[in-house]
Amino acid sequence: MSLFYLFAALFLLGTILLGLVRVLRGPGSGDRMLAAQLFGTTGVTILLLLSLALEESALVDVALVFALLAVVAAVAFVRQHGLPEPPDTPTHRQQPESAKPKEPNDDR
Amino acid sequence: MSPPGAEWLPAGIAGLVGLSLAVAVLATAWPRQAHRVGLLGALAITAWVLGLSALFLNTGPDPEAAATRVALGGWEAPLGLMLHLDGLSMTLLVLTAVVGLATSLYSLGYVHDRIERRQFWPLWLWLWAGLNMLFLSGDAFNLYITLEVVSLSAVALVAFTGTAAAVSGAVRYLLINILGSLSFLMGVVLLFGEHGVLDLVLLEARTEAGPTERMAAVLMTAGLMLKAALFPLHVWLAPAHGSAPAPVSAVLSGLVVTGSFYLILRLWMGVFAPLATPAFGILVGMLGVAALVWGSLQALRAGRLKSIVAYSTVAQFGYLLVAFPLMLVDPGAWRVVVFFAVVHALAKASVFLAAGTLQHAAGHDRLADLGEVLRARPRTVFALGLAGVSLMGLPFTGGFIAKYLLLEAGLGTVLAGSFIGVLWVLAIAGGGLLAAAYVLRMVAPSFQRGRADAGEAVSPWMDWVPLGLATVAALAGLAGPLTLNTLALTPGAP
Amino acid sequence: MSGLAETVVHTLAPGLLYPTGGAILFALGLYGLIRRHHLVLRILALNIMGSGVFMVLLGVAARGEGPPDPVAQALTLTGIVVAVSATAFALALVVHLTRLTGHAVMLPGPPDDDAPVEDISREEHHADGGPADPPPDEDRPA
Amino acid sequence: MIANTLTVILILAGLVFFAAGTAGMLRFPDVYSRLHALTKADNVGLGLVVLGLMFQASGPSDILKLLLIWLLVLAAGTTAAHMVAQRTWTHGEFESDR
Amino acid sequence: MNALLVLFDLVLLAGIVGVAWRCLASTDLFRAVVLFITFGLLLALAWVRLEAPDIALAEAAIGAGITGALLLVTLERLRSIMAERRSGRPHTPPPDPAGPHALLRALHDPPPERRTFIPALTFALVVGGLLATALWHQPQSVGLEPVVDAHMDVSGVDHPVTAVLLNFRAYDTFLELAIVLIALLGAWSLGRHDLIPARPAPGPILPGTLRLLVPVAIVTGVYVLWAGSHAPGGAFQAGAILGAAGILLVLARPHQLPMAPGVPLRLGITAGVALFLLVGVYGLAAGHGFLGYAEAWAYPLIILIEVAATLSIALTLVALFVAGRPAGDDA
Repeated sequence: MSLFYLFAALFLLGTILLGLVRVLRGPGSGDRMLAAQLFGTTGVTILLLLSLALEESALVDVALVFALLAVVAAVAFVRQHGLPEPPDTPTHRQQPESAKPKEPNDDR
Repeated sequence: MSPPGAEWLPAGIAGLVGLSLAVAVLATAWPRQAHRVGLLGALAITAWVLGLSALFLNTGPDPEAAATRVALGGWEAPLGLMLHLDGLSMTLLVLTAVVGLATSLYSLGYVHDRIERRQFWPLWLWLWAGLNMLFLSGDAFNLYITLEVVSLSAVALVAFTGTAAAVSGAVRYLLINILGSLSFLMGVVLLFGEHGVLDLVLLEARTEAGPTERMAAVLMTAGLMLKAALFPLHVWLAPAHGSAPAPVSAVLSGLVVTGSFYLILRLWMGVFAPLATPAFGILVGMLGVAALVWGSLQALRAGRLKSIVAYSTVAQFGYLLVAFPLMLVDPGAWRVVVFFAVVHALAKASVFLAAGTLQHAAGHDRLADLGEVLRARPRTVFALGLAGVSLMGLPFTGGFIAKYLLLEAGLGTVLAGSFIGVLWVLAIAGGGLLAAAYVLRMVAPSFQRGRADAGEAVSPWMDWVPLGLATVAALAGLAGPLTLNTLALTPGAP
Repeated sequence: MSGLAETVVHTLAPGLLYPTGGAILFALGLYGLIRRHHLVLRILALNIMGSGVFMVLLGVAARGEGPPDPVAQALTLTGIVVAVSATAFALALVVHLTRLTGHAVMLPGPPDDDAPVEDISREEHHADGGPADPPPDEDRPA
Repeated sequence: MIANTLTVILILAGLVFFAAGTAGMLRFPDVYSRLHALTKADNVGLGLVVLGLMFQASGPSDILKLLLIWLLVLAAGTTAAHMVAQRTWTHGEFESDR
Repeated sequence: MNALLVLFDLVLLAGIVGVAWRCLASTDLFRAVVLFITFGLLLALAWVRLEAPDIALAEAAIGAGITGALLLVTLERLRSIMAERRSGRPHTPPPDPAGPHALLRALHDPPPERRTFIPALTFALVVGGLLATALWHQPQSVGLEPVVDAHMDVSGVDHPVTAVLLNFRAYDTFLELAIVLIALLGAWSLGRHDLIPARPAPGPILPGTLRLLVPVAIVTGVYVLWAGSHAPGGAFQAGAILGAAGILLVLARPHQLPMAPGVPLRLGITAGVALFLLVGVYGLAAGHGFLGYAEAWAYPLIILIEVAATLSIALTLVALFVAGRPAGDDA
């Protein structure tokens, strides 16, 4: 049985290495970020499979921490200033900060 | 019947570590009063170190009885950490206490802005605690950790002025420090992999001249040479020390760089003793000569006062490298090398403090236009000259005793038939002349006639502390025999 | 035939494979540190060297049949936390350096010693720790 | 014995979805379609693997922990997909190498 | 089974070295950071293969949670500083004359010139080669595992790594907490530039997710801290998890951060170090040696120290992420 888990983990590791092509080639920064997100999820799955293959129940905690913190990088990525926001984007509806004292989405 | 004070020595050692950490933690937790905590802490640590040295000296002439090992938390060597006090570390602890107290008093006057005081003092006290722990540590991995404590706080202090030159010097210094620490850590990992033990004394018993020890020796020595800015790897020193605040550059040039040299000496006398071959000694000696020549030439060429003093650090450290081959031939010479490092640290610290006072008074430290301030501030110039004289090694100063003993050891090697010894003798004598050149270059404007303008008002601390430290550096010559027989209390030294 | 497979599996045991991987990472990080000039890349190179050292340490600890050596794991944990704090401080310094000089590249070449030095003991030094008004440095071309 | 075969089947199904997710990420033309491939892989792929592993779990606490991991990955996947899509929509053309 | 494990190791190591090589060779910094995040993930798998779940937990919490976000925000700060310089704000040095795309220049490092290729390559190969040969010649030495096992009953905890960290080598752990504190003091001494550029992504998704994730992260952190005494876990992993949760909150805040209170923040970051020192000095006075515990009191004292250390590490990591001295500190 543990042979099968190890084979599955090896297969998933192969998909991660394959996915690296998108990180290297990905034209936009969004492509690279989504590839990192997929690697995070695949990493969680490999850890779960290894926890059974190596009979080490502590690896489930490691998988839990990975699942928990996968979102931090994505939120940091989005919090980027970049160039001035193009005027026609549909999400560009905020009033300038000075006009409206409170941000709507953070004081609920 | 062991001498009366002996049973208090282990508690004293652990207490010193506890006290210096307590002062640093209190200053961090209470920033508003950081400068007062710093002053009281400096006095307390200095008193504790002097008391410890008194206890240590009267535990008798036999080095085995004097060298004390304290098991932290009660766990013995292979498992737990051991603090290790012997003649070598005791001497450097006293040196750290003296220079630390002087720098703390000087900083009271130098850092007087309310906000900056809160940032300066905690970092400075952590640096001092790190140095005390570095000299007491007896475990390989613990050396890495204390080196990190010293390096990070030193880099933070170099970047303290916040100008472009200071921050870029600090970034370069930080990268080189991290590289040096990683190389040192890889050496420790190799030794741990081979012998499974981390304690230095246990390692010393187990090491022989195998491939692992050779690679570990290369990695650890290269890492420490990076941190001590010894010749081939010295490029970071001038911008970092030149642009740091005066008390920081005094401590950096005096203590932090000497600490790295202490570690090289401790490793090559203990763990890597079987690897020290004459060929290696000659190579290190050649590096020393190159450092002497290059550092002195740069010092003669530099435009700013602090740059001159920073390059003179690189040059004077050439002496310590030149002394390596002497140590291989004449086993007793290592004590002379340490004594020279002590005197150099005292003199260099007082020169940097005096340079800081002059820079504060004049608003800049370009040597060309410092004439008026030099002429108007006799006390600071006298301090600069007195410490410079000790750097040069004129008679009756500490520097003279150290260089005289070095020359003695060098001539000893020549008589013992090694012709390369002549090069060492020439290097030691020539180094003194070059030092004379750039010290006089610093002091010369005050002899010319011209306007005397005292520049900005300087706090009394900044006026008198450089003079006090310079006199201590000069009088270190009288303490020569005391220092040399303290150093003799080091077991396992050749 | 099984003898050969046995020796291959023995030599490729984690106790030897991972230390070799660690040595490769150490050398790779050293190469990257020398070659690249951008400070963030140099900080990444130092982190990769650190991971190489820890891989050697844990690889060495995993030798032998019994459970791995807990002292080595404790040292690695200490090393990782030290590496994170040194990296965070280095990144803060790099951001501050870019704020002052406009670029985050540490070009080799001799440092200019005679750059103007600000003295914090002077009056006009700002209270918030920053310099009074940063001297207008010319931008070094890329 | 039944549990083992069930686990094998479910994990193999999960692997298929992961492979599909990676293949989608590599071959799809733009960011938004790649995001679909990515989120399918971790929702269903991980879900099937977790389901398969539940049969091997020794106690209820392990089953609940596996379920929690799956829920967290779901939350992370949706948030990240939304963030990346919005970022690409507003700043995509400025940041692409092309 | 053994052959498949060796294959897994080989593929994993090839992946790690490949990712590291491409990360250092990439000219675009954002690609280097994403590759570095992947490098951290693969490294955690390597620690799992070396039977070190504690280190895998720490690598996961610190690599995925803190280093990735820190690097991305650093790139962002470099970009916004260049934008400020381009827009000619009064307090910044004159704008960079290299043209409109200076913004991306901060995140683009031209490939290094050819002449340093040969010397750097040979130097790295020599160091790597010597290191590998030294490692291959080392005998199979048994580490300190039997010694630690012999003293486990006296150490007050059941998990050997925690016993070594907080009892046998407590001095190293204390200095490690001090190093995290010194890094923060260094970052604070640079000045009060604590703004995180740009506003969070508009829309309800981010606050909604945070309301789900942050409580779970806090519960997980406390669980990992508690599990440290008998299973992999402990103060540093828990501190890193709580720190990552704090970073999530900071990232979701609007432009300006709330006025961090000066004194409580200072006491919070020094709590771990101060409590550890108090216990150490008490141990010295009570005759167990500096940082030593009486056998009966070992477990409660270790848990007390771990709680304070977790709090301090979490606060310090969030403050290092913000990397500017809070205004409250200068009040």
